[in-house]
Amino acid sequence: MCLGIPGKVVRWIEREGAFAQAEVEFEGIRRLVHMACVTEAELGDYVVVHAGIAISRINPIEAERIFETLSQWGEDEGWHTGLSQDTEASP
Amino acid sequence: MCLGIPGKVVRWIEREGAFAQAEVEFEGIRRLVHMACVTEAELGDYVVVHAGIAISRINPIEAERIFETLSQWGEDEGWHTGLSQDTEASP
Amino acid sequence: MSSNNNPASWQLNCPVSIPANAEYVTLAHGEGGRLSRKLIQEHILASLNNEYLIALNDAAQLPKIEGPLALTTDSFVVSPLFFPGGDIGSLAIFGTVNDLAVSGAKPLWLTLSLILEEGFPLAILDRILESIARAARETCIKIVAGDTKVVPRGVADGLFINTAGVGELITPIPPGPATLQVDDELIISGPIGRHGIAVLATREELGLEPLPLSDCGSLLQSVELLRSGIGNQVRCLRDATRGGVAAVLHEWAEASELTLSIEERNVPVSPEVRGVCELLGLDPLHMANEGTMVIAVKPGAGTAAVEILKSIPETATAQQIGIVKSRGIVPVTIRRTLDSEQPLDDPLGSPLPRIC
Amino acid sequence: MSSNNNPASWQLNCPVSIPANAEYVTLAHGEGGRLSRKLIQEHILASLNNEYLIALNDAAQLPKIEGPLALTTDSFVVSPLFFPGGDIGSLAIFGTVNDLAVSGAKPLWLTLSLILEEGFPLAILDRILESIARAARETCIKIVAGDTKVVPRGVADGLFINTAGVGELITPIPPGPATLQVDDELIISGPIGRHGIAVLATREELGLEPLPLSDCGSLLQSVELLRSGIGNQVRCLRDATRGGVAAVLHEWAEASELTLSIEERNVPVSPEVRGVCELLGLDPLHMANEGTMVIAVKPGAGTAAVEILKSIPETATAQQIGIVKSRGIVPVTIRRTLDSEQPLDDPLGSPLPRIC
Amino acid sequence: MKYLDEYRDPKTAQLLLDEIRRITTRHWTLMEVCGGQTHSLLRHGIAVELEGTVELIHGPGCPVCVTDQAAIDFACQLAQREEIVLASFGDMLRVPGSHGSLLDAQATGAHIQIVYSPSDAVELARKQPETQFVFFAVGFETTAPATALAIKQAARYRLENFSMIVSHVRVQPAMESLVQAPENRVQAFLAAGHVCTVMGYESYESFVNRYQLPVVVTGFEPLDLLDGILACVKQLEANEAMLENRYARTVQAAGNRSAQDLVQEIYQVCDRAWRGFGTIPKGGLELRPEWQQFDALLRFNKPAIPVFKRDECQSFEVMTGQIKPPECPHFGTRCTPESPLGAPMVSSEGACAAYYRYGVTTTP
Amino acid sequence: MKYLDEYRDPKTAQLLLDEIRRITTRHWTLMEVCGGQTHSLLRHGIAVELEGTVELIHGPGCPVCVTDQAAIDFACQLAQREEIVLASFGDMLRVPGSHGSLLDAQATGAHIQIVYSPSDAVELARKQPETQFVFFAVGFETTAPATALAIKQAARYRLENFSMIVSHVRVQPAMESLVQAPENRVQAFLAAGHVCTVMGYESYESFVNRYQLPVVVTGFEPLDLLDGILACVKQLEANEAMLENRYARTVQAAGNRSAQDLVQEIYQVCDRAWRGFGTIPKGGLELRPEWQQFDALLRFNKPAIPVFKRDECQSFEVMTGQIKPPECPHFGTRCTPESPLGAPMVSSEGACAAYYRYGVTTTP
Ligand code: SF4
Ligand code: SF4
Ligand SMILES: [Mg+2]
Ligand SMILES: [Mg+2]
Ligand SMILES: [Mg+2]
Ligand SMILES: [Mg+2]
Ligand SMILES: [Mg+2]
Ligand SMILES: [Mg+2]
Ligand SMILES: [Mg+2]
Ligand SMILES: [Mg+2]
Ligand SMILES: [Mg+2]
Ligand SMILES: [Mg+2]
Repeated sequence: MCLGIPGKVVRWIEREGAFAQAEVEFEGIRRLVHMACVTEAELGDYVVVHAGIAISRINPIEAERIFETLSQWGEDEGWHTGLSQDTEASP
Repeated sequence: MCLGIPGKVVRWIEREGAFAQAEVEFEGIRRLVHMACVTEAELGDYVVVHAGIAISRINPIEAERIFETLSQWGEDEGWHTGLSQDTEASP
Repeated sequence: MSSNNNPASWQLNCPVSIPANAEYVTLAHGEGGRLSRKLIQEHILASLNNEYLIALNDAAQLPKIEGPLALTTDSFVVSPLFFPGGDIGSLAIFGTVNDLAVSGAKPLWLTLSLILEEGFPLAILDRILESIARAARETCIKIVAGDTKVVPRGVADGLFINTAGVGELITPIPPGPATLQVDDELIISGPIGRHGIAVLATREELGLEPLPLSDCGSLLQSVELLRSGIGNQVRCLRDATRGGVAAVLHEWAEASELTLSIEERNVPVSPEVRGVCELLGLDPLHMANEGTMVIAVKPGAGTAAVEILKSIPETATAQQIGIVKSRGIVPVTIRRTLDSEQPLDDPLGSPLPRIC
Repeated sequence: MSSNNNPASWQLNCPVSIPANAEYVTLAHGEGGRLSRKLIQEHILASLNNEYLIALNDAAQLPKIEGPLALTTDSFVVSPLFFPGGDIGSLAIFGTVNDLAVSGAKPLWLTLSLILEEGFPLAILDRILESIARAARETCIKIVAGDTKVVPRGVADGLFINTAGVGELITPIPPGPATLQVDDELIISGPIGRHGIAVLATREELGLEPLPLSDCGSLLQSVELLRSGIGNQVRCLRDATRGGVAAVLHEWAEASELTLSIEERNVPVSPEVRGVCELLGLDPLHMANEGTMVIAVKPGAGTAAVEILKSIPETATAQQIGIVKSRGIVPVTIRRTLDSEQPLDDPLGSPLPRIC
Repeated sequence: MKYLDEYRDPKTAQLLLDEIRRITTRHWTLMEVCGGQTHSLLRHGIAVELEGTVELIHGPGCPVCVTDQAAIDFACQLAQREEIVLASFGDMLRVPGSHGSLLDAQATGAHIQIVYSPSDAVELARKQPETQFVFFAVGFETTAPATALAIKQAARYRLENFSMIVSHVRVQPAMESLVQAPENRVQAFLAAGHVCTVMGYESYESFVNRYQLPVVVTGFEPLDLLDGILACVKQLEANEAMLENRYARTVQAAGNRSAQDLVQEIYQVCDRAWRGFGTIPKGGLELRPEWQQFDALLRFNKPAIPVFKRDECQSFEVMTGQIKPPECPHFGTRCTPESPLGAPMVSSEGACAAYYRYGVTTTP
Repeated sequence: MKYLDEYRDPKTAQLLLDEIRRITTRHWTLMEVCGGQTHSLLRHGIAVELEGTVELIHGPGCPVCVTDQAAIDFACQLAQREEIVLASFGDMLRVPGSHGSLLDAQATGAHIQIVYSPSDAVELARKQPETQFVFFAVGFETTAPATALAIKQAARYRLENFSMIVSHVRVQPAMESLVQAPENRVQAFLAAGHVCTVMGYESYESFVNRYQLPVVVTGFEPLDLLDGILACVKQLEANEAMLENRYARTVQAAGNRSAQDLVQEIYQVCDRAWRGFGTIPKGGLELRPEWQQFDALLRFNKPAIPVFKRDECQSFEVMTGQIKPPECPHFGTRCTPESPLGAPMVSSEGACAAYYRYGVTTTP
């Protein structure tokens, strides 16, 4: 459940209150998205949109983490051991 | 104006009051006709129907008069003279 | 205004009673997936199957035709869907078969396209499909391609049908109304106005009883008899559908630039049609027919034409109704009570019942 | 609920602005009398005239065809009538021309049947007729017979169109999906789902910008190129309309009793369609196309087929998307992220936007 | 059909026609009061056959033609309202108001239901209690009993969703205003048979005496009309002015008393605007105060909608016999049944439509 | 698409899959709480690839599947009313109520409008003030901020024609009732990533401690799921029970505070009937008293409509992991997406539909 799709904030329409809205782009298609819950997003940020409202700003550093981990595995080839250390850092 | 079509009363549904109705036949087709204004009609009588209500009972004797007059003209051949006497009886 | 909130609320006038838990058409039936195929298999093919239709291709593959082709189409939007003497299904077949027949073609193949309103009861659809199948059998025509669309509730009136027909033109092809000549004779194949009156009386719930029967039926046999009997004498034929006989006469007068002249006393009108027309202030010559045609034949051929038509029950009351004259002031004239010829009006819009 | 009380209230999404005192269609335009003829003369013939249609007969009289015939029909009920990339008029022509083309026929003649809702603005009708005329010119097809019905306000959704098409089957006729063999190759002629997404986004007013363009267009040239290039290698072709590519693959799997297997990564999807599908939880393989086809060719012929298609702009992004396999448990499989083949669902009903 | 077919017998008609021609010594001008008579005279070719013998001019007797434009506008306006269905005789649907006809309104979303009888509208209201049904009550004294009965039935059913736009008109005041006009050239009247069926013809006694013009109550079939014309011509030739009843199979001197009582109970005489004529004193019927709960005007408090009268239409001149329809500059050009400028071009009873329909496009 | 495509990379997925297989020494049973995860696991073939390694059973996380039948019946009933348009996410349209689904209701005349966002329904209400718009507010904590915002907007516009059927459900109470059941065989949870996006995951601490089961916050794309599964398996193999966040690009420990405030302002926790589960204490959200003017239940005083629950559906067993959909006796026979017996066969998130759609018709 709860289809949440990442889109890029390309234009703020209204930054405050219950009618806060921004234009958000999904692969070239734009839609007005309600931003009342993610008022801190900046232009160019990606937000997760569910049912027409943004529920989260995507953290680009966290987004890379899985690939970094995997690339480390790739480098040392004995990556299985390294995995548990890296991932258990987050919770 | 005022299309009035003769039809034959074939069945009484209700003889009294504002809802007086009879089945009236027009060349094999029957329709319920409001009879509040012609409650005296008998089965077999012809009534003139306008906008779904009977407004008159046709007098069969009067209905023949024009043909009687004309047939008299036919008989005496000098019928033009006879015409005025016959017709001026009615008003 | 209250709207139709249950599936049985169309003006069906259908003899089938619909159980409360009846199955009905849904939008998904028109979306090209599993339910579409189910509808086609279990309902449409169940009634209409033949060697061409079964392939369910994008287009039917049909054998070569020897002669030139005739091609026609009509949509059927009649309301109510069932009326005394027929239904939208038989109408959709006879209408297109008749158009091919009067054009001088042997009807061969039909396409059938349904536009269904969401919520339409499948039991009613089956009934109409059976009627289609019956009419197709009667006229020896095959339905070889089809289409089904479903539109949301409120966006169509239950069911619309389109048929397109292909026929082979058979010599002699009636040369058409532009070739009419002075003294050509005009014939009507049966009593007029029956379809228009049947539908009007049913639709408007005018409380008439018995409802007059539509003439909805095939003209194939009568056209074939005429063509085999006096084929070279026939100028043109036309089924007198919307606009009635008056519209056909006006179109022919326009095409030929002559005056068509008829006698009211010779025009066959059934007593019921007569009665309803008088009551509602309508002219039978303006009312639609769906199994009755106007025929023009060369001078002197009228009697033979009427004789031929009278030999089968469908057209037993055929009559010569008039002749073609050189062009007068008006395109179509009618002689009623007195000797003088009066203009016959070209119908304007749907005939409305009136009290004035 | 408030209803549409002015003639400009249809979901037209039409670029023509309608003046307040615009002329519109009335019931009388459909009644076969003077106004019907006026509508035909001044609007329909004004756009679509040709030597066959001008006769305005009950059926068009057409020349003899040399080969066997193909016959097809479709009704078009799209809402809105205008959508990015096309309109109901161009759709009605391309849809039927494409069905003839993918069946192996040279499209020759079309019938055109309009069901108009009372109150429909004549300016919009003219606009759609022009679009029909343009599409007919582009595909060199003649509209030779027609019909116009008008239904009362509220009984249809502005305009429905039916077209039926006649074509001449040209050897080699693609033998059809029943002849599919293991290792046959499956090709798609262009990016998928564009029509379905364009119409959905426009109709449901989802606030998307820019609206994705429909692929509404002719497949005639691409089919001709394929047939002239590798005609003997083609098993079957199908324009992937309602139900999308998934529905075509399922029909072919059913007809051949084989399994059709595709690779998601090879299926071309335009970025906009991708974006809308992700946002609304839809699968592009289920969305309708109106100018994109699936092709099956004999083993090894896929590369040649793709080459040929890539030679013209309309199909420049053609791709081989899969192959035919012996029958597995499921009729259609797709390989997505992982190596295992997953069943590809047959669409059920119209795809609905969802949040779950 | 009995009582119709025999009155259309061509041989008898020819006899009467010959007799009219035989006794006519000079040009007489008669007015058939009723549009139905106009229709029949043209449809059966009687007007043509009598050309040069008797000139027939058409009276104001087409209720469709004389219904005030403002009433049509009001009907259109109500029909446009979501909660209202306007019920009407088919006749009124094509008559142009200031902003189009009821058919035009329907084409842009208004709800209109054709009924054959006003009581049918009452039944509709009974079956659909959520919807307001407004019946457009037009017509002469002939039709008033039917609409009065509908009111009584609606009251009996205690319907709160039925009302009427009452636009009935009365024939005799219009005839009075006509003969009083300086342009009047009518020498005798064929009185409207079906109005007399309801109202009788005793009230014409004083009219005949005052204006010294023959009045002959006349029916609608060819023989009836020829018989009525013959009676008129005979009086004129004899320089007489009498009241005669040539439609005695249907009309009695006192009319239909039950029908009159019904009309009397529901309606009262009022001044009324006639289209083309202006206000005619005592020219209409309106609901009595005790029935005003059925008055659509009061129920749906009519806003003052501007009426853009189309002055080009010469309907007054046509309906008072000053010109024949083809003499109107718009006849057949700017004004046709497809696109009528005025009401007389619409109804099949309207004089202009009758002339257009029957192709009489030039003046005699 | 950025943040989607990279998480569907086949090579990386294969790496993760290999690693899961490599470290797994025995049969583990995980539950993916969210239907979206079920969908993704089947769509991308992950469940198949892991057969014999890790068993994935589907949790109660499909709001469509657990929405009470009575709420659907009420929605159908309102949609049938002439003055009401029912606005809904597309998801709810095919779910069977006692007398059919909303699509069935539409087919018999009900007015239903699909919307993508609850705020779109507010806009519709603003544009059509004559029509009552009722939004069917279903969904977990993820969706509650969107519907709460719609209420605030409607209040700001002072709309009197907007209301909601509030049928929100809460995930964690359902997980509690699940692990407390004697039949429970879940050994670790993939927590629903988007619910946690809103609510955070701190509240799972006590859950993990109480039941000693690993809980891993997990996303929806193949790499996310494989990563979450790997984390679970590693804990299980190490005999650990910890709370982990493997969806950190989107989920923060405290969740989205603004969204929580919004939900808090409009809603309060309540007991709620879950379809298939019965009443779950604190299992839902309802409008706070100060917003009750927007409660469709109060506005259209719901009559007690009989709910004919279809007991044949084994949705409880399916959604609590006791059986897999193909083990239901009706699966694929009496119960198909064309004609579903129960809700899980309807939504593309529903476990039964997902199994049917992706052709997993036999138990592993
Ligand atoms: S022809 Fe037209 S404009 Fe002239 S009087 Fe008649 S209705 Fe009026
Ligand atoms: S297969 Fe159908 S009946 Fe069985 S649990 Fe799933 S939804 Fe319920
Ligand atoms: Mg035709
Ligand atoms: Mg025809
Ligand atoms: Mg089709
Ligand atoms: Mg309907
Ligand atoms: Mg097709
Ligand atoms: Mg196709
Ligand atoms: Mg036609
Ligand atoms: Mg519409
Ligand atoms: Mg209305
Ligand atoms: Mg409703």
